[in-house]
Amino acid sequence: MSITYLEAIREAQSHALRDDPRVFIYGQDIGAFGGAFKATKNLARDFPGRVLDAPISEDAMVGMAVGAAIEGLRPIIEMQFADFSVVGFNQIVNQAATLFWRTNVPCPITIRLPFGGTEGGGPFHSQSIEAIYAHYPGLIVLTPATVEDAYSMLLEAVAIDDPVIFCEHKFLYYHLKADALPSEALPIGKARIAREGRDLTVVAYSAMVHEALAAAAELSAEGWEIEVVDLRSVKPLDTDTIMASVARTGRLLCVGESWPWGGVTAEIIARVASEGFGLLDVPPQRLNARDTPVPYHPNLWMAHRPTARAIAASARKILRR
Amino acid sequence: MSITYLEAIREAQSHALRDDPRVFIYGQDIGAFGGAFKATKNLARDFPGRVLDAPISEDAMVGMAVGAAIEGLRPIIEMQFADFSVVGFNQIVNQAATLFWRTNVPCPITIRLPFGGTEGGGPFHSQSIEAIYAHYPGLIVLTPATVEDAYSMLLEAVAIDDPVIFCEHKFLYYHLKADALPSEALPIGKARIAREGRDLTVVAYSAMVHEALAAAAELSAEGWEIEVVDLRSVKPLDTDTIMASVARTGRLLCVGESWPWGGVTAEIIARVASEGFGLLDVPPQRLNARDTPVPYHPNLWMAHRPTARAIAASARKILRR
Amino acid sequence: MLHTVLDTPPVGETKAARDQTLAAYRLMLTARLLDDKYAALYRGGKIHGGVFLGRGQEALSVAIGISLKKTDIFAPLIRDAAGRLAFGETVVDAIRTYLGSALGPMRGRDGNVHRGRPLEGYLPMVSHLGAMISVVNGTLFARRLKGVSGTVGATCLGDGATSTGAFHEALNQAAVEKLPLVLVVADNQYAYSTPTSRQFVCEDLADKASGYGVAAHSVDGTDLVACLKTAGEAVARARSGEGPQLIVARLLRLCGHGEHDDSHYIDPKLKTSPLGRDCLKVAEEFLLRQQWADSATLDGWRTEVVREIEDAVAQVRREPAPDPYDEKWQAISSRHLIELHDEDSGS
Amino acid sequence: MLHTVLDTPPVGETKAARDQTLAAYRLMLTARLLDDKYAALYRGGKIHGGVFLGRGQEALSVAIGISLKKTDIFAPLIRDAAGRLAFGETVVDAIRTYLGSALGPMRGRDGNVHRGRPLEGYLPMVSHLGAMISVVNGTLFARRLKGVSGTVGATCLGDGATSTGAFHEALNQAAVEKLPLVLVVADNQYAYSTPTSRQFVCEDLADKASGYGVAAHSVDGTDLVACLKTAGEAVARARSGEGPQLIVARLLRLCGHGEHDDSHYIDPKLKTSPLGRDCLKVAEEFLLRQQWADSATLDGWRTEVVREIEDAVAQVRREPAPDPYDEKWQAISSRHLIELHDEDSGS
Ligand SMILES: Cc1ncc(C[n+]2csc(CCOP(=O)(O)OP(=O)(O)O)c2C)c(N)n1
Ligand SMILES: Cc1ncc(C[n+]2csc(CCOP(=O)(O)OP(=O)(O)O)c2C)c(N)n1
Ligand SMILES: [Mg+2]
Ligand SMILES: [Mg+2]
Repeated sequence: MSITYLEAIREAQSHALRDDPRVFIYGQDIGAFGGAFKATKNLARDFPGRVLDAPISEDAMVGMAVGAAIEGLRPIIEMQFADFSVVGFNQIVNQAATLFWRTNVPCPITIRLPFGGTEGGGPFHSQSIEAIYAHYPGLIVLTPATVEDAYSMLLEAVAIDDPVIFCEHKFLYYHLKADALPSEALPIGKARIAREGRDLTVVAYSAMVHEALAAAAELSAEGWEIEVVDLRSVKPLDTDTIMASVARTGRLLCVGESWPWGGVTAEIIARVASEGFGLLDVPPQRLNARDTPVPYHPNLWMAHRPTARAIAASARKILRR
Repeated sequence: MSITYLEAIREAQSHALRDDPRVFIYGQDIGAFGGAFKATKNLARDFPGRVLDAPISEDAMVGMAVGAAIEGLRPIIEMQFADFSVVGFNQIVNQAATLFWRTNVPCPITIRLPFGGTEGGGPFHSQSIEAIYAHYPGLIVLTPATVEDAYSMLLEAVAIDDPVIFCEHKFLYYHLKADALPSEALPIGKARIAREGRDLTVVAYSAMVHEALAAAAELSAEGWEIEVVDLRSVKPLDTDTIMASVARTGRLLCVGESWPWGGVTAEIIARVASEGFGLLDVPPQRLNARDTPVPYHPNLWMAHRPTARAIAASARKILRR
Repeated sequence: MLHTVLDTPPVGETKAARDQTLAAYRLMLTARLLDDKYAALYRGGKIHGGVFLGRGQEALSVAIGISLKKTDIFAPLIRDAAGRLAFGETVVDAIRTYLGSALGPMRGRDGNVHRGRPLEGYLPMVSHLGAMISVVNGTLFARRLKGVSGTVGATCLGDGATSTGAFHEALNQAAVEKLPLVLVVADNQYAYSTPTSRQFVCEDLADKASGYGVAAHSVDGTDLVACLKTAGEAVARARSGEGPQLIVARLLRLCGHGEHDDSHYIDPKLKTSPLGRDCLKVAEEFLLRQQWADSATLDGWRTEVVREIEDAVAQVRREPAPDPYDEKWQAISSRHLIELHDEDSGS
Repeated sequence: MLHTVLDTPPVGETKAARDQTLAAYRLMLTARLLDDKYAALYRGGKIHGGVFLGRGQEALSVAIGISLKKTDIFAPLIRDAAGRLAFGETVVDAIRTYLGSALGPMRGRDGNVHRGRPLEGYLPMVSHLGAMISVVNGTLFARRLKGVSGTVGATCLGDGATSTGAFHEALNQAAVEKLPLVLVVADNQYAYSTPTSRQFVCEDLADKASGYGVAAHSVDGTDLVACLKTAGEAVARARSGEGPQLIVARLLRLCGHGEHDDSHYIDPKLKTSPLGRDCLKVAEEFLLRQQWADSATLDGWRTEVVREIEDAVAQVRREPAPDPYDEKWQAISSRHLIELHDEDSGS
């Protein structure tokens, strides 16, 4: 048996619907059609009345989920693309994210965002906008990089009592396969050492983990041992695991597919610089996408986001210091 | 004569309307009423047909401005509170911010956001959300801290060819006074040394500049000389001025009124750590608001955001290392 | 689909109608006096931030609040002091929120009109206009999914807020899902300073209903009896499965947008027009005319309510303010996922 | 305010009508053949990303495009290949954007239907549905402020996109400002896979107009002649200062949402209903019946257009792709404010 990242997401939802009557799914074209990416294929059939097509109304979709959560349900919202979630931004950051703090009533909703770049996606179907959600208090922001995590973290996202922004990378949907679904998993909030190494810590998340691993493989041929940390969750951020890795390697490179101003890479470097300054042998570095919208043409797109080659090049510079 | 920060904003708009027929202003209650904060007082009278009340439609307000900009005009949009700008978020980050890159046609709009905390403002009238705008490519994000800058930077914002998010601090509106309007000013993109010192660089912006200056005054009584850098603009960010200051002091504290995850303080520390690592004698530190919505009650609010006292306390810790 | 209550039909001298009207009046009076008290406290500098009153909207607001059952859902807006009381809010809870008491439902974290008790079906508004409607939809959808029938969800809005995209998406969503939503629009002629002519073009906001495929009810918002009838009917129709009900009431805001606003911009002609009638006086005159109450009784009520409010204020002012050192600075409920930031300010 | 073209009125044998109809038909044909070509290129793996066709919507689309002057504003949507051509887009520009040529208007930065030339009044859509309407409002507002009169702005939308808050805010804004906006809604029965029953409840989307105080026009979207008449009237009324015009056309999408979609979910009954007629065939039959053209002429046109498209594709495929090393990675136009990031990727 072999299962893709996308199938893992479908399976997790199927599992959640089966085990917990409080779960339902709401999103555009997710019913009979099974979703733009087929992440809910057959679920409307298997769970009648609990997998519903939404109108093109992202604001109302999220508001509806918050109301259902107040009533004790556990909605999953599928945004057709992460890029469209900003139409529901107000409800996410001001309604869902503030509810618990204001009222002591938790808001267990999961918002699934198919995010990240693919060839030919262009400026409005490629965005990586985890940082704008992580900036607001009250949200959990998850970025699974593996088939196993896509499955187990989505299950956990639905189970926890807070609003979760679940960032599923569209490039990984079909490209990533595993042999089987996991039976156990690291809890949310824990990063994972995706590859051990002693020369340099590369911190990455989502699709960039695989670029980092490819870079590490390339560099190992040159004699370098790169440690790759897969964040898994960008909020909360597992500073301990990062710091422990940097303590071993003394060198840090942070890689993100989103834009350079602010974001995950800035947050990590700020934390390591202020809390683990002494661990650093050389200046910590970051690699992000370029500061423009995500381009349509693959030639441009490949130069816009960090690639294994770019990561390896940055790593070499750090290693040679 | 004495002029407040708020009056400076009004004067700048009056000046822009007078000098440039392409300028108009659009926002809720800004016409005859002169705006919720009176930032457009009498402007509708003085410039008939060019200062217009908008319906409660932040999305359409911004979209309208983009269309007018395409036609060569220079709209100023007033959001009633920064917090409500997220209703127009999609138009700001996906329409205005991408126009030039997609089409080579510039998008000279200025969006004024009355932002930041005041006593009793609460979770939805106090937000500091400069970071979410700065994260997106294509936007200029300004945060004037003085009456002079409120005036000159707003004039420059209207004059430049790109979309500007102009963050005006509501706490400064009435609290800050100057003797006269400036006749010349630093250009946008240049930070300002608000106070010179050799022991520690405190980087701040908007209202936090004044908290930092108060902390510096307090610490000078203890024999410390604190250099305070007023960023003025958070995107672009004047890394050179910051770096030069850190080169002198060897110590860095970044202060922001917004939430701790990501944001301006993370971006600055990430830059200094990666580009100016060797300049730092001790770990760079940050001070932000707490990671919750902004509280209503003044007791809580004062403990939520950084204050002069909290800045002084953080500074002492850094200075004693 | 338009149901208009053009004139005030004589209400049968049934005991039920009489009792409901009297109860509604007393709640209106309480709301008005509470508003007066907020205004006084505000002028005395005892309230942090803004104060938003419902003067002139009590009849409409109380009508919807009193038409709901305690098991229904209610998401009031800024001018709904009366409806809140009718739905069961205590005077003490209201004052606690305005004064920021640590014992209030919002614990000083949020204030003034931003209050509620979600687990009791009483939803606390966020400031962003239009944003509560879809939340009410969600509670109704959830009840249906849980197999709980007979719930109605009501929420209130101003004329200005009909210009928000949130209003549109949510009313349409309710129509598509055929939810038992009652959406009450108080067309009080202004959104802050902005007259309706800068807000919409249709003759009557009820004209919007057919475009959503929902039922519409127009009512004179200055007339308590008409409001009770209309709200009662709309709630009943929603409860019986007829889908969303849009109530549009025309009236005039008899105060500033907030207490900081002298409302000089309000057209004097409107003030002297039928829209400018004070619904509290109209209701009082009605009760006296019907001989459902005499002046002495109503004066007695006023005295009682004033005392109740004064006592509540006195009590709340002795209550503790929130203490930043005791405060849990945690925006999420999953304790194991909370990050503590070294650099947190304060303390 | 509802103007319905129920039947296809016999068009007077005036030369103008004949010429316009023939021109419109040829543009429809070009759009259809262009769409066929995209589909072929897509199947051949020559196109990156999605391909979105306008099959079945050419009559409506061409009608609005052809009714505009070159000095008007047009913001088409995904299914408007025909309207784009009618407004003056060249076949080469269209193909360049689909193939990502560096010489196209979007220079490979954006692709497929996301194209335009803003300075020529031809606005490039963002993907977010409903977002272009208020942008068109802004151009019209600007013209008015600049003292330029007589401009009309048209934009297109699907049935599904009427559920967006952006649609609501913008149509209302246009009504309040009384802008010469023509909003063309193609009710093609589906939004992606979602039938209109999950999108709205009103009988006809034109029912929404009265709630906005704007004029409405319903039209059979499969009938070119009706579409030309309706679009012409709506544009004329907008131009003469009568404010926003909402056109609602009923028709059926004769393809998948995109070329990746086999549209198996489309109700077969709809396909055989009058809505399912192919507007290109209907127009062709009309032309032949009227003897405005004979088959040979139309066949000749088809051959010419196919050649034009093939030539354009051949040309564009030889054009340079964008080069990341030459690319200016600058999202703002103020050069002095551009920050170069050391850590920029690529290169
Ligand atoms: C989305 C949004 N934009 C702006 C505001 C600021 N605001 C608060 S109340 C108000 C006017 C509301 O008018 P209306 O809806 O008519 O209600 P009324 O005050 O008349 O009861 C405005 C503009 C807001 N709360 N939310
Ligand atoms: C705000 C937003 N949400 C979701 C989408 C994804 N999306 C693209 S096209 C489409 C369906 C559009 O349906 P309709 O408006 O009827 O137009 P049609 O495709 O039928 O021409 C959807 C949901 C989007 N583009 N924008
Ligand atoms: Mg109002
Ligand atoms: Mg459609």
